[in-house]
Amino acid sequence: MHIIESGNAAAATGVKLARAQVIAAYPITPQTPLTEKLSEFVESKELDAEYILVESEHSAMAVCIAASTAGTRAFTATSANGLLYMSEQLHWAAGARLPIVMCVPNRGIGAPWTVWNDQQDTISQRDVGWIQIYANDHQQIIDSVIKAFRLAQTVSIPVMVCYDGYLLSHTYMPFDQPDQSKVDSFLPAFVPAHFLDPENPGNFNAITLPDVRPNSDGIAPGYIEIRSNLHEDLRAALDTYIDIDKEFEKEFGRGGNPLVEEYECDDADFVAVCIGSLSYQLRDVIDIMRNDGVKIGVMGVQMYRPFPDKVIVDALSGKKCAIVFEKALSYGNQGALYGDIKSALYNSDKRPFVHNYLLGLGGREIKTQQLLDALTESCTSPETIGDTPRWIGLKL
Amino acid sequence: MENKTTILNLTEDEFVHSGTRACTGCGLSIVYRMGVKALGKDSILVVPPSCLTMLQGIYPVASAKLPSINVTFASTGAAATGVRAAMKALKKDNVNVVAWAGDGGTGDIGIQALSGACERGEDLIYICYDNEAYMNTGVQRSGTTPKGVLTTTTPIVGKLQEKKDIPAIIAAHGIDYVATASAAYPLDLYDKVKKATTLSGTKYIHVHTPCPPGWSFDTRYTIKIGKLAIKTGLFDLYEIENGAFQLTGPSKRLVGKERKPVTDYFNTQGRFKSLDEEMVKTVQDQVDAKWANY
Amino acid sequence: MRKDIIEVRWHGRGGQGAITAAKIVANAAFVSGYKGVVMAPTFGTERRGAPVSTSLKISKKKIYDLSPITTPDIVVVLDHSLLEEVNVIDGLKENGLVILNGYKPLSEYKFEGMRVAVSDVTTHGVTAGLPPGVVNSGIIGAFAKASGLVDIAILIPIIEKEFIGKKPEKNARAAQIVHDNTVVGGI
Amino acid sequence: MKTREFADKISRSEPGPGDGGNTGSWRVLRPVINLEACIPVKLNKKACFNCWLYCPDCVVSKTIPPVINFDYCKGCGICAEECPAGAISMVDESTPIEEGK
Repeated sequence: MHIIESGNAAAATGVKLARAQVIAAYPITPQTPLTEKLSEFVESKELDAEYILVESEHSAMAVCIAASTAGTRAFTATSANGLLYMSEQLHWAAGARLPIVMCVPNRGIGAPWTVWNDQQDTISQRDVGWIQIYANDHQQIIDSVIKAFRLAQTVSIPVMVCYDGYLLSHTYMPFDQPDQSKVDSFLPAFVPAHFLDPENPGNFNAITLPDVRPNSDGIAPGYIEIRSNLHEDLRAALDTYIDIDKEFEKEFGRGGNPLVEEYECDDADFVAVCIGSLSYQLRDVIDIMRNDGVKIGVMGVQMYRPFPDKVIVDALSGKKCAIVFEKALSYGNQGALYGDIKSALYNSDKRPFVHNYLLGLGGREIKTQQLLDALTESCTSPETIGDTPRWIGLKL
Repeated sequence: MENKTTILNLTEDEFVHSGTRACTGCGLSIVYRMGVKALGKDSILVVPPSCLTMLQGIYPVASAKLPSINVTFASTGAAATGVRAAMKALKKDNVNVVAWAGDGGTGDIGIQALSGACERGEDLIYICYDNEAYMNTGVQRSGTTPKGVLTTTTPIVGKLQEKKDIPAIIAAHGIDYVATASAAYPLDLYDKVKKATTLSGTKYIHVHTPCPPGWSFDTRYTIKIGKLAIKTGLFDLYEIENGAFQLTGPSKRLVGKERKPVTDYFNTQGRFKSLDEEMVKTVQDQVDAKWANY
Repeated sequence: MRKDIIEVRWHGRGGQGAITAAKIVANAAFVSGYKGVVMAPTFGTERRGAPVSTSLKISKKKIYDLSPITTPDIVVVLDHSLLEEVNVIDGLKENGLVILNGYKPLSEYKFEGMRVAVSDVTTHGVTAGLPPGVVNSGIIGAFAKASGLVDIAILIPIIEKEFIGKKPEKNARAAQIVHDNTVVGGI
Repeated sequence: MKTREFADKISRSEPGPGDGGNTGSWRVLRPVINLEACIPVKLNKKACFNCWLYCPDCVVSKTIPPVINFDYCKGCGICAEECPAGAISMVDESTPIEEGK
């Protein structure tokens, strides 16, 4: 059934349909309406979950880590500084291989304070060992949350479902709510191989030595093996997610582009690339430019970690220029996505020029005309790359 | 306390294997051994970084026969909350959820998460073993290091500030059970932990825990020195049940009697050697004033 | 930039329910066949009593641009007093429509080159049995009448559903009364 | 993911003795019980057992006579210090162990 609700409500509804068992959250703009909605679901008994209103984001993730280790499906949500406050815990959750799902309505980071959208929060947490999925509209938010729980427990790696703060979290648009019974068959109950169990005691996350150590079954891995496993399994999660998405599409009729979403890219000479709702806003610009005879398309990167490098290289090899728009950067270097894309393209013998634009930080409005101007410039002189990254919309 | 446990009827069941990495003469080892005896099999431990992390063993060997989760330093109270939430969600009502942290993990970096858990009234037992400094990292001062104590970060004149009164801070949350105990009185500790397993809500037990290397004394004196802390009236054993304070056991028996001078305690440990007469007198006066109110 | 999108900007005060009104219209538009509907409140911290605005974009096709409205086709003003505080017609397209909660006759409101619709939503709300000051359900009636985008018959059940537990019938009645008493003129 | 496979991907320890190795090698001094002075031995009934109670490393048995597990005894001397009968003495580790004592 279609409803018109906010992006945060879409996320909360996804969590409800996924039957999260333990939820912990601490309020932060623009995440708050999501946690409020979950409170409503729990108090009205629409969702049978333990809901812990913790005293910090660090504790929110602690609750999830412990609850997940104890064998329950755990969820939390945060934004911006809240995400950074739990950064230590993010590494922990990934290293402990816990299938926690977290929603992050993206927001800029202080100082100075901003409550508005950019993506510096999650992009800065790209190296914590979590899977990062970005949704571009409300339908993708609710679907991604459900798929995220399935993916997380399939590969035993936590998943962040990210979506632009305000632009998606607080806007209202129609989306379809999947049937509970269908979700139940798509997402089986979480039954971990090991959990905190008095009948089968074990000590989780104990100190691990630099080297391997003998145990009763042979040899127990050292830290480096455990971490290498995490990395390998993250890489394998790309294919796992494709399979999960296929299954989701079969059941619910939506999906098919889980890693990157391409628009008008097939015959394009130029491809704009970005993460999040901006990739949708760019579609209108692409239409205008196509009307003027420019062969251009746009690619939205939906899974950012693990990085879908093969898909991206396939999509961009042979193009004249890829133009990467970003609402976050690796300070002192360049846009994070830009760096990743260039690195992925290094081995391609048909690699395009790659440009980088930074824009929209702290919620600065992104005007269609600005995107049009930037793309026009890049398409006119794709070989000019010396001055990237370029900033859009700086006024002083 | 009713039905006090004695050495003779104390269970022989051990939940800790021999051969741990704990230091020779470790006070925590005694506290841990007694605590888990009292908790019994159906318990889940939540442990932040501390000497206990080492004591519980390096992967893949666990020294205790209880399920345990190691968590980040600041998150103990919240992680225990998460275990309890999971137990509720899974309808496993008979499990003791037990957070077990050092004094720094409790009163310094961990106080926010612990305070949150107390305020929410989470059904868990929180045991703080107080060895009065960061011992696992090599004896740095903590909030609970007493005034005047030499540590590696207060190496010459000693700590300038008073010991933070963690049990009082926790009691101020209005939780139903706060108790202090000592490694030197394992049966008293056992009974308090046992009692905590029978109560609902948040239970907090603060255990004074001598540390031979950190306090600079010979390993054989762990119990002696622990007892001296009580007998001098420096560290008091008490319970606060539903807001009602009462001294217990050895501390209760001290009321109205002459206590040993604090110097008897100070003289046993290298960590007090920078104390001058004036400081000792100040401490003695503080202890006397405190006891005048008991 | 897309020509197929109807842009509606709602002006109200924090706490007045402009978002709810826009959401109800969004629902009605969706039910009426507009598959592209995006409603976006002012991004930031809403404070009670302060002027706020909400964007509503309506199209037959999916809408991709989530940026705030700068050149609306329609502006809806929930509070007459905002006229002195906010330039409500800022960016309003030529021949645009201003829908106004006002107690004065239509001829008193002059917006050069714009169409104007006026109804005394505050008074009609009281007539419908609502406490004074509840105007967000009523103004929807004026919107239906003046814009012609959504039918009042489609709106009524959606209003009743949105206001469950908050006087649904009276809110629906207010919308109907306002609808029947909206005067459209201007230009 | 299979159970075994998953187990290799996380740090989860299973209970067992001697994580710290045979910690008996840490000893500088060795506790020796003088059975003639040991209270439960003298009384030939369950009594005292302070050595068992206070041992940090669970290496003393609650038996008559108490038996010390020298594989793991770290030689702290707490048992000697807390024995009310003074029946335990700490001797240099290099002293040969007398059979039957």
